Amino acid sequence: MSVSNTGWTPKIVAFCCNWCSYAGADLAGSGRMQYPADVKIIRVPCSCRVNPLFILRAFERGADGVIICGCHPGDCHYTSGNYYARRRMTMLFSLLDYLGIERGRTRVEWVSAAEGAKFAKTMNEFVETVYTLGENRKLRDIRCRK
Amino acid sequence: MPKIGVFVCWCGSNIAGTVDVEAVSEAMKTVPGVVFSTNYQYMCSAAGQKMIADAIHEYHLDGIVVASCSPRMHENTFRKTAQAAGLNPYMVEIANIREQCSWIHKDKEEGTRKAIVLAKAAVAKLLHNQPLQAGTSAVTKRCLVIGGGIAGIQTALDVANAGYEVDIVEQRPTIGGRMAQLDKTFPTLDCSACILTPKMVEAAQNEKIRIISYAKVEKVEGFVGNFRATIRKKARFIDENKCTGCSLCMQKCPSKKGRDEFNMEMNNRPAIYIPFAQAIPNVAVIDPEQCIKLKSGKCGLCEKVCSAGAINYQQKDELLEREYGAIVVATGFRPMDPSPLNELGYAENKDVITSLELERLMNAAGPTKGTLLRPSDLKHPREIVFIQCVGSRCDENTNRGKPYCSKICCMYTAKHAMLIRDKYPDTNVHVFYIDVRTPGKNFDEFYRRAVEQYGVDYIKGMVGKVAREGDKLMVRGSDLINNRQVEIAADLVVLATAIEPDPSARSIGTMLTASMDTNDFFTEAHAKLRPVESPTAGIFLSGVAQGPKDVPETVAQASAAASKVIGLLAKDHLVTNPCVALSDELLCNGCSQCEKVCPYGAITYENREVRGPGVREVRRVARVNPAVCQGCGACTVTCPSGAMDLKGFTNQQIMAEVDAICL
Amino acid sequence: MKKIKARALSLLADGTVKRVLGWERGEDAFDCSPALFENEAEMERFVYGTCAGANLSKYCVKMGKAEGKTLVILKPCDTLSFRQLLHEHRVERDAFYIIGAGCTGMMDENGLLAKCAACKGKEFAVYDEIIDTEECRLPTGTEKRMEQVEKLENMTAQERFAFWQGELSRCIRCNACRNVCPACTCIKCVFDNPGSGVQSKAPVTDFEENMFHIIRAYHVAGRCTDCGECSRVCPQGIPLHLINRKLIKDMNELYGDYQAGLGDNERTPLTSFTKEDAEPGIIHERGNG
Amino acid sequence: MDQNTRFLTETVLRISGVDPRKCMKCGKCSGTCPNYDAMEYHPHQFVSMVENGLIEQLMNSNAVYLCLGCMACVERCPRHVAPGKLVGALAQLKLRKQDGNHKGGNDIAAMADEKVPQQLLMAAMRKYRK
Repeated sequence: MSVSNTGWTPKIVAFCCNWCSYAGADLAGSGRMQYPADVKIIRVPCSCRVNPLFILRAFERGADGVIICGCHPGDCHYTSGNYYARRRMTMLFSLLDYLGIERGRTRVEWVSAAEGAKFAKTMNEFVETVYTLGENRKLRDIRCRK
Repeated sequence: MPKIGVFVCWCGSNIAGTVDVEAVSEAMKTVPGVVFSTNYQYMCSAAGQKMIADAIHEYHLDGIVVASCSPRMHENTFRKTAQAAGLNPYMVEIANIREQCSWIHKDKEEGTRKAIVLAKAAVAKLLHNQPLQAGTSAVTKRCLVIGGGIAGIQTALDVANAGYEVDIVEQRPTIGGRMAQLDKTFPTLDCSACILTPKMVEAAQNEKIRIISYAKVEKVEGFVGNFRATIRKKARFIDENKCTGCSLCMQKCPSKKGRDEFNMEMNNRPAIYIPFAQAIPNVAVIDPEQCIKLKSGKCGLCEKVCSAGAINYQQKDELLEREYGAIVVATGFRPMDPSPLNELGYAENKDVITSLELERLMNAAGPTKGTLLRPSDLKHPREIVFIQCVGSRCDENTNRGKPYCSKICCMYTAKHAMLIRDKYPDTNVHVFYIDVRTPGKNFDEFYRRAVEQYGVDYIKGMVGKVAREGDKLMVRGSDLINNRQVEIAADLVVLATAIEPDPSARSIGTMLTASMDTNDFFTEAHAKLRPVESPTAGIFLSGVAQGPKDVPETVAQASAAASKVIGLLAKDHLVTNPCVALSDELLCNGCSQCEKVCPYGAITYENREVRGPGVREVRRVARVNPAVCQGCGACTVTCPSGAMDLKGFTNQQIMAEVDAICL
Repeated sequence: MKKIKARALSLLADGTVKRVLGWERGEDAFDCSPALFENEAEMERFVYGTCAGANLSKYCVKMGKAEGKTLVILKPCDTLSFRQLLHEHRVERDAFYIIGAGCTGMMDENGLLAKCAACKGKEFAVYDEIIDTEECRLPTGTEKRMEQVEKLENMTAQERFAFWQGELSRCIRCNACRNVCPACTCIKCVFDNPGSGVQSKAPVTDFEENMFHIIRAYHVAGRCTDCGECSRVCPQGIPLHLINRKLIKDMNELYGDYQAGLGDNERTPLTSFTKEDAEPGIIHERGNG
Repeated sequence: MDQNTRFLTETVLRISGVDPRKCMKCGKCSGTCPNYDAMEYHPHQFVSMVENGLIEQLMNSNAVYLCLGCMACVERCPRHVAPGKLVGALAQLKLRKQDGNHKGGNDIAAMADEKVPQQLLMAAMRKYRK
């Protein structure tokens, strides 16, 4: 776990599709590959189930980073779900960036059921990035902090 | 508020080692809604399950959270437990505190903290769960087998013998596959054709089996029990029902420059041909690239000599639409092309050949009628060098081949060496090897026989260079045991090339949404416990499509796949996943956005009278067909009004999880 | 434009239409509000001129349920909204008689409207007849449509954040933007639905109005025709259209040019895909902030 | 493995970037080597001996200098081990160890006159300053 001097640790929500990335996360577990406990996984059937509302809600409630993991493009269990997710997330992230919110807090990564090592690596990297960015303030109070 | 029970599993020391299970179950007692919380050594054991059932009865639980291993492991187990105890199986949530907690964290305090958060998230979700009822869907009692090699044939025979219809779709003009090209089979050395062709005939004669050769599967829609496939049957320019396989046309055909694919292109064949004498169907096919009539309109000799009147130059590709309950992938393999390994000189030297080419050279029906003659000058080779592991076992950072062991090469090389020494005792045979891998019944005995009885010279080392000098091939390699470099003036060099999945596999995998590994082999649902099923329901794996294997293993796997297919087709109905999309007609705008993203065409629109508080009007609203919906949730995000939701993963459930994790 | 009024009167008179959806004169020359006229007497108040900035498409969703045909007067950019509603099955073509009204750019007391300064063109996407003059076919826009978006993109993240903080902090959640938006036609908005998890009538936390505008922009993404009504009606003068335009710009750049309300394809960039689409990481690679 | 050997081994592995554990002992390198017979130790032995701490033995052998640097073993190694790099690294290490040969930048400059070709100067720098 990354702990700053102030004792702050990032809260990270990872949405993982049931068929590839969740299984990839399980594989990382069976391989005893370490990644920070800051990451908590929410299982969804497909990356296309991730509503931007969920992501905003997470930030609103104090998440410092949100990552969406799905099957590799072309490998979606539902054929095309991740293609839609790819466009949706690109647009959402772009919009957040446009509003001045740090890019590093959001990420999409394709992790197959066989990529336990990639899952662990991705999570380590992401936590590192979010850790450098520090606590999420912008997404919680865009108005008053002047 | 619903009454919830929490059950924390130790999984021996797997969880309890890094998570204070007692602390977790204590902490859960303070969570609103939780009326009972405990921990136990193995929740999945009979005693553990009884503990759950007892608690459900005693505390009148409305739902349970099991904090244990991944839901991919035991979600079903605990759902059944709950159901047996009178609870709706969908009132069960799993907190994954093993794979996603205890196994990845070393610090016990940290692991415990995380486990509590995960368990709380599961409770938060469960508070929004609704009991769900699974529906059913009918099963089409027919099986599609893609690939007509020994794997496909065996699966088809077994399924057909159980009384179900089977279609074999084979891309080549005949079934038989790679095994038909082999000369002898290890370790018994019986002739491959002698054991394969009776099976081919059996398949052709089985009235439940339909062989669709020279065809490919173009499109597959639907889901387990209800697949619909579009099959393109390529034009053979022959009426299959009329052709008698007399092969007169082959003799008369003036265009004889087609490369004989069956003989690994080592000789020519006519433009109209039957791949080999025992082909099934025993029907000719015209190669449109070679046929003079099809290319220039002149000739037409075959039409004149065909007494059956089977030739039809106007024949077009034909599209078949068929419905299936199960699909078996038996797409097989091909040898890797060793040309890029230029130190071995495969591209430049005719006398450097692959093992499959040697099979044809040794086969009585091959280009040399079974006499071993080297391709360049048709002389008897006196010195033969075999090189093993060509393109196998390579590091992925090199561009030298496959990372895996191709598994069959050690044995077939021993077979080749033995057969040559047996038939031509005056020929010296050397085998360069890294390791000799012979796990299998009577396999090592076989290899030892090649060495001890037939005097095959096994050299522990690899070949660095093959260079032509006059009519010899100078093979330089290392002899690690004797710590020297050796040079052999060989007449023939045989490369035991790696095998790779048939190039059609990738597109078939994509079409079936069946997952594949980085080498394009199909992935099994579980490496140990479900080795013949794809993770995609209704898709089964047979033969080398799943990974390198020899004939006996292929047949075993083919029969195993067949038994899984039979198990599926024997059911009249399948229980469908109740976690499907549902549209709230009071919120639905009827805007048709969700329909656009549904991969299954499960959403339709209808004008319906909508009744609600203060509402009574006819509106265009979306309707989800629960038998077709697979529950991906694409529609739920597209819907701007939030009318579309996904049962089992509702907006509220997921948001409750988000809140529990973030707070 | 007397011709339009005359034509409307005659269509009312011969029974082709039962009512007219247009604009009425208010207190001063700039006050020109959407209004419904059902007879000749009511038509006295009808007006069409350079202050008829309001897009009448949204009213069609409700009017489409009334008995008999409704005459609706649509400016070129308004027809895009109407056609988008057709794509979404929110209006039925047969329920409307559409007069395409020529437009030379609309203004209010502050001069040319922001949406007209970046005029999208003078083509009508759907109509039964067009009444215009030569002058109406000349382009009015002087500003490039994406100019301001680009300016924002070129700022640093901190500057952008400060800019939007300044703008969005003025939001009073009056819902005018939502209520006027011809793409926001949900029977029940997620913000009014207790089950949606984001219900909020007024922002309680600072984040909420931010979230309101992000979600609103996201919900209309691909369906927004960039009609500019959101900014026009905002009592606080927040340039909300710049949020939607950013999405339009991104979709055009990443997924090919697309204009909501044009063509017959009912798929928007977010309900379609190609296998070669850019990865979301592209957001990290683009832009200077 | 004593401390010195461990230090030498680690240095050689760091310089060469070779991971000897990736070797599957196939002998492709030695089968490929054009100067095999001249060398006391052969390419595959370099890999194995470094792994087993027999590094001093290698450094005391002429084999290090007899490698032609043809890179055939590097190119053809199926496991991405690249024994040639190991031989090169050993040669470099040998040069570094010869403390008596060490000369500072100024020493080399002092030895040079204007007729010394640039290339020779570079080579001297490379050789003596390590």
